[in-house]
Amino acid sequence: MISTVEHPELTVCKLGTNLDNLLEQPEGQRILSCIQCGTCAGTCPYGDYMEYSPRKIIAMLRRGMIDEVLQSDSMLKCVACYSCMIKCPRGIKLSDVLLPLVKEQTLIRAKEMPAELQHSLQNTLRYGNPMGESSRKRAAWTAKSKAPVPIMSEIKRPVDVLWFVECYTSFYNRGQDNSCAVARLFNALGIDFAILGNEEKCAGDCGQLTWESGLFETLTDYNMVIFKKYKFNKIVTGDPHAFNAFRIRYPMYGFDYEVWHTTPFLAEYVDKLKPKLKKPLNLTVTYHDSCCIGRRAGFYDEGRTLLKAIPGVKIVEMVHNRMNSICCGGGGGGMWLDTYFKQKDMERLSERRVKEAIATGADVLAVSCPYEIYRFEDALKTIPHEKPMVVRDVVELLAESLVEE
Amino acid sequence: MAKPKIAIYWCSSCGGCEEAVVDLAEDILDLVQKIDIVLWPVAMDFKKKDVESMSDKSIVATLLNGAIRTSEQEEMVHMLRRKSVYMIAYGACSHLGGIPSLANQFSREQILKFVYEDGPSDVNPEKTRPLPSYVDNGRDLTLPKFRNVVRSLDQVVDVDYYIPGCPPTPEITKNAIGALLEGKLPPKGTVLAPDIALCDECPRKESKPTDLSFTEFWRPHQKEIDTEKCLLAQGIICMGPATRAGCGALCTKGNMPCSGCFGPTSRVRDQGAKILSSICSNIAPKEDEQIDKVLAKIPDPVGTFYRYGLAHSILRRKVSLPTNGE
Amino acid sequence: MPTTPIKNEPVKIGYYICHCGTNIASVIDVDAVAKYISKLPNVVVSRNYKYMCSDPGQKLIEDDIAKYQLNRIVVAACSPLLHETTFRNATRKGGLNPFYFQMVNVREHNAWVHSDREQATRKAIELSRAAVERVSLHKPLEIRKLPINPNVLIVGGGIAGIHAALVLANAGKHVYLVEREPTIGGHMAKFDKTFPTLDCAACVLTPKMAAVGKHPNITLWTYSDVVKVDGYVGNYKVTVRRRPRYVIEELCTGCLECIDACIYKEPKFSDEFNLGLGKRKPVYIPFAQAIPSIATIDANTCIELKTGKCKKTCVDACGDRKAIDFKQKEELKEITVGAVIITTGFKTFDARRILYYGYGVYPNVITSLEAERLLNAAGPTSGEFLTRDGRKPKQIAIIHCVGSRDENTNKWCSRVCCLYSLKLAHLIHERTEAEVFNFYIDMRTPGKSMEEFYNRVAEEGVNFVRGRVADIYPDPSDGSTGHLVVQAEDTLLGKILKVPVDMVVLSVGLEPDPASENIRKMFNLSCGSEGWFLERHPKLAPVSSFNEGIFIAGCCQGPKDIPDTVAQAGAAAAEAFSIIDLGNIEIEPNTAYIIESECSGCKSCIPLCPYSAISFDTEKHKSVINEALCKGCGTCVAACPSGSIVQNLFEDEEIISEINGLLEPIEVK
Amino acid sequence: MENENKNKSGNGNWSPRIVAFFCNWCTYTAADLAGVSRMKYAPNTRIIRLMCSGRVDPQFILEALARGADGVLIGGCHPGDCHYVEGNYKCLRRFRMLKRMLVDMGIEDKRVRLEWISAAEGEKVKRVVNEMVAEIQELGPLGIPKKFEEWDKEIEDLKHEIENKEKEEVAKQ
Repeated sequence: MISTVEHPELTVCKLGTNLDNLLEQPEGQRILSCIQCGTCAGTCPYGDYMEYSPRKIIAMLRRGMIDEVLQSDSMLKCVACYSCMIKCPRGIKLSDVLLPLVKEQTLIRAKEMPAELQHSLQNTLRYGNPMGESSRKRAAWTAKSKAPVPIMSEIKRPVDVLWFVECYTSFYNRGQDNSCAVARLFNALGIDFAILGNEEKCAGDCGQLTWESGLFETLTDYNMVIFKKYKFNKIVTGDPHAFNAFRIRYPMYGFDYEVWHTTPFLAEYVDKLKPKLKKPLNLTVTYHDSCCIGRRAGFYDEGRTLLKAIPGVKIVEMVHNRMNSICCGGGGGGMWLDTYFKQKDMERLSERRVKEAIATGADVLAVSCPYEIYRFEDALKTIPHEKPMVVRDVVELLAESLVEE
Repeated sequence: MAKPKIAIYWCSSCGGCEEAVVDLAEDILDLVQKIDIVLWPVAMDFKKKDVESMSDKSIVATLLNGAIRTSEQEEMVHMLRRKSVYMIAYGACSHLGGIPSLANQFSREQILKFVYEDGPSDVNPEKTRPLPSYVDNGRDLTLPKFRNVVRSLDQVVDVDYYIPGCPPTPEITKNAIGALLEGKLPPKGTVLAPDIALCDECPRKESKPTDLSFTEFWRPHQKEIDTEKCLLAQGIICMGPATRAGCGALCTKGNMPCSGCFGPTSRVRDQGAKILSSICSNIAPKEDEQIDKVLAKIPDPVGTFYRYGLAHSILRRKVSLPTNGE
Repeated sequence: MPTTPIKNEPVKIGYYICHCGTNIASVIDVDAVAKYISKLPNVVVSRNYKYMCSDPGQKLIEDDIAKYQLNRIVVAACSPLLHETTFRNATRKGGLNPFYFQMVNVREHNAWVHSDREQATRKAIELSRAAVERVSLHKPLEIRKLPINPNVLIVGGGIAGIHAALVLANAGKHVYLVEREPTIGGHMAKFDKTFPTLDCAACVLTPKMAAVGKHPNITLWTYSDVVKVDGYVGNYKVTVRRRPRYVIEELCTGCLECIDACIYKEPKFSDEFNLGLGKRKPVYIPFAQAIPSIATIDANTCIELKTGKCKKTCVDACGDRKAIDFKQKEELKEITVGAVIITTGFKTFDARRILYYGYGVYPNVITSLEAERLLNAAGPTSGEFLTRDGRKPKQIAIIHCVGSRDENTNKWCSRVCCLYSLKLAHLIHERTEAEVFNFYIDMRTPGKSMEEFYNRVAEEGVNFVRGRVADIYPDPSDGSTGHLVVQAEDTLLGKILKVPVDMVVLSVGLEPDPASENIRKMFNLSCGSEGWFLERHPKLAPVSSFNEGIFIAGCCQGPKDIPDTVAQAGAAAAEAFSIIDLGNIEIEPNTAYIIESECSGCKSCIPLCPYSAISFDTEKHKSVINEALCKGCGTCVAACPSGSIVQNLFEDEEIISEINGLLEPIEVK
Repeated sequence: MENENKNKSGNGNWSPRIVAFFCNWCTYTAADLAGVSRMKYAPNTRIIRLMCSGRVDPQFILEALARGADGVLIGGCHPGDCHYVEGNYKCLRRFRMLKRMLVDMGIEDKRVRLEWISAAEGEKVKRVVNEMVAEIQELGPLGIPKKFEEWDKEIEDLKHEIENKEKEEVAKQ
């Protein structure tokens, strides 16, 4: 249902698309039909801070005045939240095609790249993860896992599910909580899975959203070779950004596997999972729709379905939810632009979001993306709130409620 | 006055048509009184050269049965054409290609291979095939050329009349010869049988409902057939509606469906296409899948709808087949 | 009168290819085509001419027929759907049977869709050659005349149906007007005032409704549905289901006493007419001026009808009039009509479909139609425009294009929203003195006096913001006061606006009503991909459908305002009139017939006819086609296994000669 | 446009010839609409107007192929929308069987196509025609008339021989 193979229209554009030839392609022709309604600018979480709003960029692109746009840093403020794209009444693929291309050109022309971002991109190129951790320690987290985590290169047999773990969930503590939870859930459900272990490298979604095409292609080529080494039926990943990259951009490089994110994947098993969720949690939970799972892929109900399966969980909604959800600010390289945004005196989106979460009176802010754990936990430290609130991934809550036989 | 001369010749046929002439029974004696048979290889010892020596148009009519597949057959029909005033295609094979023309679904090589090598009763470890020419004891033996395509008579020579049927019934043969002798002939090219479909004379006709809609088909052996009721109404493919009358509905009277040997009426160009159109229009389902499910019970559409007429159908032969003998 | 053909007369064909100005000639080498065709057998004259459909063009055909004794005519020009009749008439005027004519479509199917001159010319030659081969086989035919029933059925009692009914009834024709709701009036009855004149909708509509109600030539059936349609132009047999309203129409005086007496002292149930903004009792009249002015008892809420255990105070109140009948059953009425006008109207866009506008989540986000009811003096608030919590709004946003011009919902411009949004802005501003913000993408105010109306509203001080609203959310800064923030880019300023308001009015677009889909199917109407009923020709036959005798008017055909709806309804009435007033109708002679001597009576054709035009003659043991019932589809012809059915104009040999003409090898220099 | 050019290149001068049978009410009108909308599509189809797709006699399809068409396209109203109620279903049922038979007779599946195109779908006419032209371009010519000629070559020799002999004899006399 989500494989690009079955939905060729999901492929965003042809390889080699750039700002110069964009208007000649089908995606570009959509841009020509822009009615300048301003929905994109109006919905953009950083629209207030942009010198050139997406609407204006389109207007200038059509008039051949894009160079002026590239001189400004407007596009560095795009967090690739897909909000403009999903609301665009003309169906223009802003976040998939136009904005990343503008961002790439902006970065090429920038006198100075924001240091934190540059560092992360360099790390990714060098070590295959943005934190610059040793690639040989990628699978080290499995030692922490109570449930067995088979590794492809060791088990030497085809599996049903190739679990693409990704970077945060491999190296960082809170991310490893997520991975351990997934491992327990997979085992409890009897899923035939394995991971790539140290062979895995970052899928590169952040690279593609800053349209660091060189970096992205290096990672794509690498991962494609690894995928071809093994036999499996589908790829499941807990990282919405990796999911996004596999769905949207990898097909341009010949990727044609069925791909799932853990949240919708586990939701398919909810009937099997529910009887095993025996420990009541007695929590009020508000669910944050991540951009890549929600808006970009349309999985709004799946996270909620899983939460509802946990005994004792009550769901409350934030003002902005589902397709109208506010981005945590981590996409499109935003994860490494906090300092930069702060210098520009911009509000942190994670803080804007956490305020809405606090207003619901929930105990838990549930997420389905490893970035969000960090962003929201961080934001909670700075936003005053009376009632305590914690950030948990949906899989962590599921695993907590899970009682193995 | 000399009696009119008649020739009877066979090409690719089963011999049924010869039998049909014999089936005229007493009438044949009557006939022999009126005519002179100058060539009838199956029954009488005439030689090719006897006919060759006759002058052109000296035969009133040649009744030719069988489809045309070999060069020898071609040679004979060309010669007989020349010697005859009327060339009459006698029986389904010369009329339409008949059963032999079902071979037009296969290439010459496929046929030879099956017949001489793969056939279940073949014992031919050397894979010997008939040779076009062979010298035996100094005698030069040749075989006629085996053509790629099976043809109806009119695809090889000009034909004046057609007597349909597999085989033609004595009645229809008698009437045709009668008309010939009396000189009461219709326009050239006419099929000498009623130009109306078989249902007209089928005793089951009245039992067919006016709201027939097919949900399932059966082959005759798959079902106990009601002896009174219209066969189509029982879900059995009957070619009667698309087939010329004149046989007296022999098959349907014998509790078997019409298989179409009399060929189409004069208004139809392709008997198979027409029965297909008629039957398929009247099946019940509307969705592709359900339609296909019903139609799947007609396992061999070409063999069913073109049993006697593939050579004479619009496409004549499987179009993807080679012509170079391969 | 067409001359009778002379037997065995040699075929003499006149061929004409039209330049259509430059429409055809710029792509197709018409000279080369005419030259090629002139060399074909039987072609006596082959010409090209600038405008074949003009009078001189037609005259050319007539003159050539006389001069060269032509007996077949082929014209290559536009689509036969446009000018076949024109040239048939020219053929007839020249003294030939009009069906000795064949038309070749070299404009719509050729010059307009191709740009390669060589290929287009080649195509024109092949198409023309096909026609030349075909026309030789044409036979003289008579146009059939069928008697026509003079009555008209109108489906849908909105302003379109009302107007069409009155036009026809005033002309002395009998009209059946069928409406599914308990009253006629449609959407217009719900409006407060109408743009640009600001006259009140009720003031202009209700007199017309009343006229319908008492017109001797109109049979008004409300609370009724069309359930079955049979027959053909001039003779449509229609079955109408009259749902029970449990009140005998002839006996009810509309006194309202039963409503007062209802066991429910207070209205309790959601009032459909007021879009749920008000309440009604189980026995009700939708609004004061409803036509017919007859009470209806709703079976879903009436205690007696649900349980049989009510005190039936209404029956007592009705007293001797005895109008209430709880045993009323649905009735099926069969009528015969010559023509039908479909005026089933539209549905407003369901604003819930745009999640980020918060309709259904925030009580003070309302639709424009709800705003109309709130503003209407006869509405649930007696015209007071207040927030749901009863406050007088100080700031209001009106959002244009909700469910219009949006790939995610409806792509089309709903045409009326800009103007009604202006009207609402004016009315709300006038009633509440609130500050009004109209958020629009483009201001579309075409039409007489419309731009002037826009100027007037602007001068009144309404704020116009050019920008599509991207988000509506509760004002986070002031707790739970119910204030909303409307966020949009003011694209003219290039600034993001966050406007706090008390209420938001969503100017919802118009969309095809899914409830009229079964009507569409029953009357066999086509619809576009959006679902609007398709007119026969967007310019030249805007109220005709593809079915003879069935017309469409009003918003079922596409969004339009009241003046256009009324104009279209009048046009549809006139078109219907022109058919029924003639007493008979001419039918294309493309019917099928069975050659008796050739039919074997196999009955294969009989179940295929959707019009039951084929029957089995049990004496002759053959099938026969009733020509009056045959509509000329040719399905039976294609299926006749012995080739014994012939379709006029589409005989097997004619079509096969056409195929042959298309495919013969061709050399073009 | 692209297609128009494509047809010229490749496979010599050959470009597919497609006979289309369009019903008067939906598909023929849709083709008119494509014209009115000035959509450009491949010039390889020749449309024959019938009143209903139910009129499409399988004989027409066979004749078209036998007389040199490389493909046949049938266009009718969408299911449920037939102007004559159910003519299109009848067409569909024949079509399903005919396709099977054609494949048995060596004619590739893609050469004969049935499409439901409503009067509003000018765009679909364009798409279907272009698709079909591209597909048949790929398959190459069907060329049945030429095949008939080839098939009959094998009997021509003998025929000529005999004719010549006759002529000689006549000359002798």
